[in-house]
Amino acid sequence: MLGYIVRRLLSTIPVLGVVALIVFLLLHFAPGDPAAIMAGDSATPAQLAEIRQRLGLDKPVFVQFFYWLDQLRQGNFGTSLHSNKPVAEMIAARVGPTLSLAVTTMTFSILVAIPLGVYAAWARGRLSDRLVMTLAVLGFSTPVFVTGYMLIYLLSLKAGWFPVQGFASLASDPIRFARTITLPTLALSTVYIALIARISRSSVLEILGEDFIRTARAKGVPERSVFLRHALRNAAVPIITVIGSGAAFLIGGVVVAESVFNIPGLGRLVVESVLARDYPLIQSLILLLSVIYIGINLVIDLLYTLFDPRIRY
Amino acid sequence: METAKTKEILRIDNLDVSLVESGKTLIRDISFTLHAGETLCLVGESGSGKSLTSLAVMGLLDPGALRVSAGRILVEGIDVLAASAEELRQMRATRMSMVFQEPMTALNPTETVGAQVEEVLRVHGEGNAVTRRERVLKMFEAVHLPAPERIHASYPYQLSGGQRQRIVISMALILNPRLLIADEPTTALDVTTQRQILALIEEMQQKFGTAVLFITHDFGVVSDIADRIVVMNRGDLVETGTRDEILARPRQDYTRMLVSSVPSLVPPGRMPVTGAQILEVANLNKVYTQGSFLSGRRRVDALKPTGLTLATGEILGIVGESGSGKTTLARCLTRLIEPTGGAIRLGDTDISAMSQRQLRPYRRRFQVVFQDPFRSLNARLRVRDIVAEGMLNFGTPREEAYARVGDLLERVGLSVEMMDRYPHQFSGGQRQRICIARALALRPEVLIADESVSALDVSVQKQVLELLREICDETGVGIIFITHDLRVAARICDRVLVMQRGEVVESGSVDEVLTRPAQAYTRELIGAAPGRNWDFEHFRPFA
Amino acid sequence: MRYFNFRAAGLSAALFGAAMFAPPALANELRVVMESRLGNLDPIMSASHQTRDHGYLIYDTLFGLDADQKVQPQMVDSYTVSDDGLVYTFTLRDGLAWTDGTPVTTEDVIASIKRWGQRDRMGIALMSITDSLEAKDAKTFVLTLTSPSGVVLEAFAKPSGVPLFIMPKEAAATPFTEQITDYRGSGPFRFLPEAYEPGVKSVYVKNEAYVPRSEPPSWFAGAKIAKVDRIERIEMPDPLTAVNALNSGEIDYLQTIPPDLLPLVQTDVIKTDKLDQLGYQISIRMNFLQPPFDNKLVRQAALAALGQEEIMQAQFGDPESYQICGAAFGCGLPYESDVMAEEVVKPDPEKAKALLKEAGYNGEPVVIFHVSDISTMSALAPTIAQQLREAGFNVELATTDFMTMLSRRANQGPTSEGGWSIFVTSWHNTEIEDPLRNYMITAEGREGYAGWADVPEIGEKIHDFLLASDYDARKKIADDIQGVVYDEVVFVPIGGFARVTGYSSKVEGVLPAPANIFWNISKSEN
Amino acid sequence: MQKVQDLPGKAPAAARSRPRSRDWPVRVACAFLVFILIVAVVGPFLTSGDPLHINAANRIKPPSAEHLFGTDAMGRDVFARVIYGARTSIIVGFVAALASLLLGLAVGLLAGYFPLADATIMRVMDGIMSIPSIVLAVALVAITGANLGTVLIAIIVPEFPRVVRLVRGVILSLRSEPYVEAAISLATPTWRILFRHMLPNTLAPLIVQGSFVLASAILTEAALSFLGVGLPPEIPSWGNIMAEGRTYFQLRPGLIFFPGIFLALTVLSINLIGDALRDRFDPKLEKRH
Repeated sequence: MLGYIVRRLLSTIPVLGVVALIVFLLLHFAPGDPAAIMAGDSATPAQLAEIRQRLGLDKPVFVQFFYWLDQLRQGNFGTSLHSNKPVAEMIAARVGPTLSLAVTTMTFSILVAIPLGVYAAWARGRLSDRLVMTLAVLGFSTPVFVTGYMLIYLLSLKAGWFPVQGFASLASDPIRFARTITLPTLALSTVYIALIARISRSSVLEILGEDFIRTARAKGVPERSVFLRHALRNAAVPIITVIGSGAAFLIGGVVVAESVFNIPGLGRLVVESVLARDYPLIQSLILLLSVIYIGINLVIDLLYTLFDPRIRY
Repeated sequence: METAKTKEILRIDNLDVSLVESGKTLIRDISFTLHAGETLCLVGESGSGKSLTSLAVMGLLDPGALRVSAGRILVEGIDVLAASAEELRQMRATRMSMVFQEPMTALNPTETVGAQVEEVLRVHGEGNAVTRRERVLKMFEAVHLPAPERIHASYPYQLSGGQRQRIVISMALILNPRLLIADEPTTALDVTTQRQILALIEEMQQKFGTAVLFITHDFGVVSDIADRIVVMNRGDLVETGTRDEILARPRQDYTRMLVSSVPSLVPPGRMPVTGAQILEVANLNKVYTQGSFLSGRRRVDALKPTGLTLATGEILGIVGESGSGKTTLARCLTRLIEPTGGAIRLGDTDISAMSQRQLRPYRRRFQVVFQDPFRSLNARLRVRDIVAEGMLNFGTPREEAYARVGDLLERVGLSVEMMDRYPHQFSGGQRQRICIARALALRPEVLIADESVSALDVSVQKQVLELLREICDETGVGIIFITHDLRVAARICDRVLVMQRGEVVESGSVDEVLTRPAQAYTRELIGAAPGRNWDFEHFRPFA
Repeated sequence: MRYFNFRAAGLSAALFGAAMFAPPALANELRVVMESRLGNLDPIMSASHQTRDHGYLIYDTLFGLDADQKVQPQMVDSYTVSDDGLVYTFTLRDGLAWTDGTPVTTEDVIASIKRWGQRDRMGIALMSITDSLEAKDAKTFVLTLTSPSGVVLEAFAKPSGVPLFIMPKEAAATPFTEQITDYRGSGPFRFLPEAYEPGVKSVYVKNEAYVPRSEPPSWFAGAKIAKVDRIERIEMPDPLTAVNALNSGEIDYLQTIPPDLLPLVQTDVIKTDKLDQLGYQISIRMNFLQPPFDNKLVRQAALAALGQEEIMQAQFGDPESYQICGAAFGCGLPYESDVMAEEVVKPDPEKAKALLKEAGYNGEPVVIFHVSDISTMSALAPTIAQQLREAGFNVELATTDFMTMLSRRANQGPTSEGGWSIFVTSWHNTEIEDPLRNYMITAEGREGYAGWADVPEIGEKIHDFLLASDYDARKKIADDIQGVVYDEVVFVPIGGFARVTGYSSKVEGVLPAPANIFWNISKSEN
Repeated sequence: MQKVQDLPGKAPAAARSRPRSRDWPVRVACAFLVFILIVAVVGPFLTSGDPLHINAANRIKPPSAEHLFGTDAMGRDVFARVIYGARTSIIVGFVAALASLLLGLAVGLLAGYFPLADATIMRVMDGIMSIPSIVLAVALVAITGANLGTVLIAIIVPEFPRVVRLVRGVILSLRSEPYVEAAISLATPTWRILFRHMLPNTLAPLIVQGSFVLASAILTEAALSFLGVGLPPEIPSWGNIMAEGRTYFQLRPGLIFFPGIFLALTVLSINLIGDALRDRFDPKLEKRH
């Protein structure tokens, strides 16, 4: 198990290397010039050249790349070109809201989606199944921002139950946290619930076709137990796989949701840093998000062992 | 005991099962009875409806797709069809239970087998956690599972196929039901394991006085265990009778045909083959290495150094149970996997170390027929193009190739008009004929038939075997015939190699090996072969 | 306060504990939302208005412009000018101190002037005629010029562009191309670097050590008294969100309410005001180096094709919210001129077509940068494009964010190689009100401001303006410049607008000024 | 994985076939998609409004007879913009889906059949896939400038590795199929095995995957445009209309809802059809992740 984790971690290195290279090349062959952005409208060409030199942007691209990697190796993520703050600090300040939103969304989605999926599998072919599943498809067919604005319109503007925007951390103001996190969580969850409910339904149905389900029925196991004890547990692996790969959707959705609900998280930082051509910040952010994604999937792989004794690492 | 023995446990009257959607009936007018302590074999080829009948008894027909459209099923006098879902659930495992074909998939892979057997007791409200565990352990002992405590805590994947089937049997019998339905319970097992499981079922039956409804396609098994036999064909009940009535004096043509198709373990008696040697294999072996450098590599000898020779016009059987290395040997010979070492001399040329590109011209000379007729044909191509592919690869003009396809189809017992059809329009046996035609198209010197008749029903199997023999005799192609079934080998082969754990344990002419086996393993195999005491072809027991 | 930290889960528990004892939100705290992000904290390096307003919070200036546009001493207590107009002697007032308690000295001031003098256009002009700049003692310094100029104090009191903020000498020693990291100031508020979260918020607290002047506050002059303890500047990228936050009392002050959203403002609890009456000038420049605008006739055709009214209406809607103005140096400002202003304002497609024909225009593409991320500019380029198309131009829009536009604009190549033809920008009127500050009129060739018009005559006239002795002379020069600029079509003004600021009725003492200033603002409980 | 043969004797397995009455949502979806396609093709003839014409005097008006969906912040007709937006979304979606499929197919064939290339290719694909697609797209578009080409690339780059994976998986499993081995035994050249025996079998999963890529591409385009890093605002696309309507959402919710509903229904239809195709071709096909 430990050996497996070590091997998995080692195997992520080339992947991260690829990510780092892609991100780096992407940024450095792009037309944007951070110097111009920093100096503003009235800077002269000479002034810009001087800023560029100071930032090291005049050096060859590969020199910059290896310098960056070397710094990363030492745990130094660099300094934001724009705000002059350490990148690690800026990211750390933004992690809280994003993490809160991701955790509430994931929890809520799983709690709603799996029962929904199992229910649909149980009611397969019936109207309620069709309704749930069509709604599920609608769920991931509707962009997060459309859902978000729909919720704002109905629940904030019309009903007045929730604030239109904003974020408060759980620690500083639990009540305001609950009020501000609800709508973004709902908006993001529609996609996630849809994905998980669908996979829950189809994998439970698939498991229901397995021989051991017939065995269970033949030994007089009640239907309820057939579904929950035998089918659901065996369907767990594809379900958590989707929860893991859905994390990519979630990260993307967070970017949009943070923009809609004005939540100062990583997603908004991505957009801001991209618009400001804040190279060290963008590079670290994308790398970080990739690491999170890879990390989630590693955790998912390890979770498999919990649900399927056949999987051992 | 005598009264208990005659007690009627199962009664089926005029049963019809049909598709919910189309209303098409799949089985029609089935009636039979089963008494306590009796073993009734329900026999038929694929599609005969024997499994449907058993599922109908258990109330396990998929309600979305199938329904009982007529008839009555009584288990110990209780009408299964009239029972509520809850009553039916209560009856399962207590009055009637079932053992399925695939022990690999019949158990929940994510729970320990102990818990799964205990669940039977739990859902029927038997005892408490402690007594349940004790009962299960006792049952494990009764079905001769070694180290019951360890098995109890094992997951299915940690057990062998035979052990799993014992688990399923203990699950089925722990509440001592009066009716046990065994649906091809040994088909997926090796013969030696099959022998043991059949013995176990019989032992349990003796012990508990259970009535057994045994579903099988294998007349060998039938001849070994049946008290009475019900023969089914395409949803109809063909004939019912005692074992001897059916096997020795079948009244219906279908039954006659079916019984007489069953191969016997006694070879027909062949002349030794005197053709020139066309293939010589020496020290051929295959080693797999598993794991990575971090976890430590492990060597697995899938095939230990093996030699064989093949002459023109000869059929060489390679017989063994699963894991014996016979398929690895076949795949090495066909160079579908790379052998680790050794030589494959085709005429004068050693093809064992050639690159795939170098090998290509030699491919013409050795051809393969695979096991699964449904997957060995590209479903998107017409038969004409499938059979002509090899010829076109070797530069035969298209017109000429197509003309030869017609001849080949006729030769394998199909007709020229079938050229333009697609594979799905053919039955399994017909497809296997197409595969043979495809292989023959290149006029190979060696034909490797890897379990080529294993997936076929017994009547079709017989025809295909005859076809192969004819072709061999007619064209002089040497055939390496790989099979797990000694009876099949006995019927067709000139010589046999017996393999076990990656190596050849015995070889010789088929008569020698089957009638005077030198090795204990060979003897064990022969002893385990079902139906070896019955001469099906002549409707009589061997003397 | 952050909730989860990716370094250690344990930390969040500690933070949670700390939160139990976190002080309640201060009653005396002003929550402010500005129009766009505060990115750069160095008001000399960056000419961004957000950075400038950040500067006004924490720095002070030598002189300040008052509401009558008169230069008033601010950090300076008194000054003298020699009779030949070459020697200026300034004395700092008493009690000036940095936020760490050290006194403000002339060394700090001279270092700040020198840094500014490398960066700001007016500063550079001033330095070009500076002979020496020396400290006489800790409170007195002397500026000696090589030729007399009437705009020295105007430069020192320059309210926008790059105002001369006085920083500690340690900070001022930073090259102007690099951001300062020392945020000490001597202004009415103190910046809290540790509470600064870029893109989220920045926090200022009252500078207790600040000694205000005694005169009443007026624009950038007079008493700058901090009347709230704390200012939290929150970033809200979406204006609609911000308007809702203002209505609900989540924030107290919203720098800009888009005119279209004014109907949403709840006037019972929110006051709205055009605090900055001077407003902005929107204008365009063309690329003189590449076809088609290397041809003067084509440029004149474009000038004729454009009409201010439609463009401004498309952008701002309500006529109350914009201004039609054909003056290069702003309307209602000292150097307003009507030379050719009528032609600039009114569209004349027929004349444009005629000029195009005369110029032999062959449909060379006109590439207009379309800045999409600034809401006060988003409709400008498309409407300009529509007007040019109607006159027969072949127009392409190149969509970009403002920041990228700035860098892409540096490309002097043809449009087929990423070059451009027209860009749109806006300047505060205090940045264009005379020929010395105004970048749009400059025509210094390839080394100059984007557009690269090369009209030496303009440069000469600007120099004359610097040296001219009185207003009348300067006004005459400014009129001449406007005539040349419009004839060559160095730039075209599109119109003017002033932003509407909204603030809670709990907030009092909001002062009008051509920048957003936060001294004198107090907040009541209800 | 060993595939259990569905022999006719195991008839209950046929229970997986569904009752026909389930088909109605798919039929409605097909009808709607056809409707949108028609709108995309002939839409411009349906509306007299010019989606680009700025009418400064007629800004952010509510729906009326003249302007069915009202006007936007530049006085442009929203109905005309939504109609033209259908065309944009459909074109972007189809081009991106087609390109992702072709690229993914080419690379997937390579990776699946040639073990030497496999490891390298899959590492690169893993790398691309581990970057959240919206983030990658935002970076790509913001940095290389907003135009149709870069938006397409921004959609294709994160999308095609999924196709690569799919094709590679199919090829890998087909490699051990007896009929492919039979072809190898018949000395069939590699290219012929790839194109004649394997490629046709990737088509069904590709078509299914294609429908999901199509849906995803349309959504991504909208999301990018919404974030302000998508197509140039001048091109009417559903995402752009919504992005521009954001500020006025409270005054004119229709600026978000009209294009939003069209977008959601279109994507919904495509997904429903994709699901139906998947169920038809192979119920065990890799689930949408």
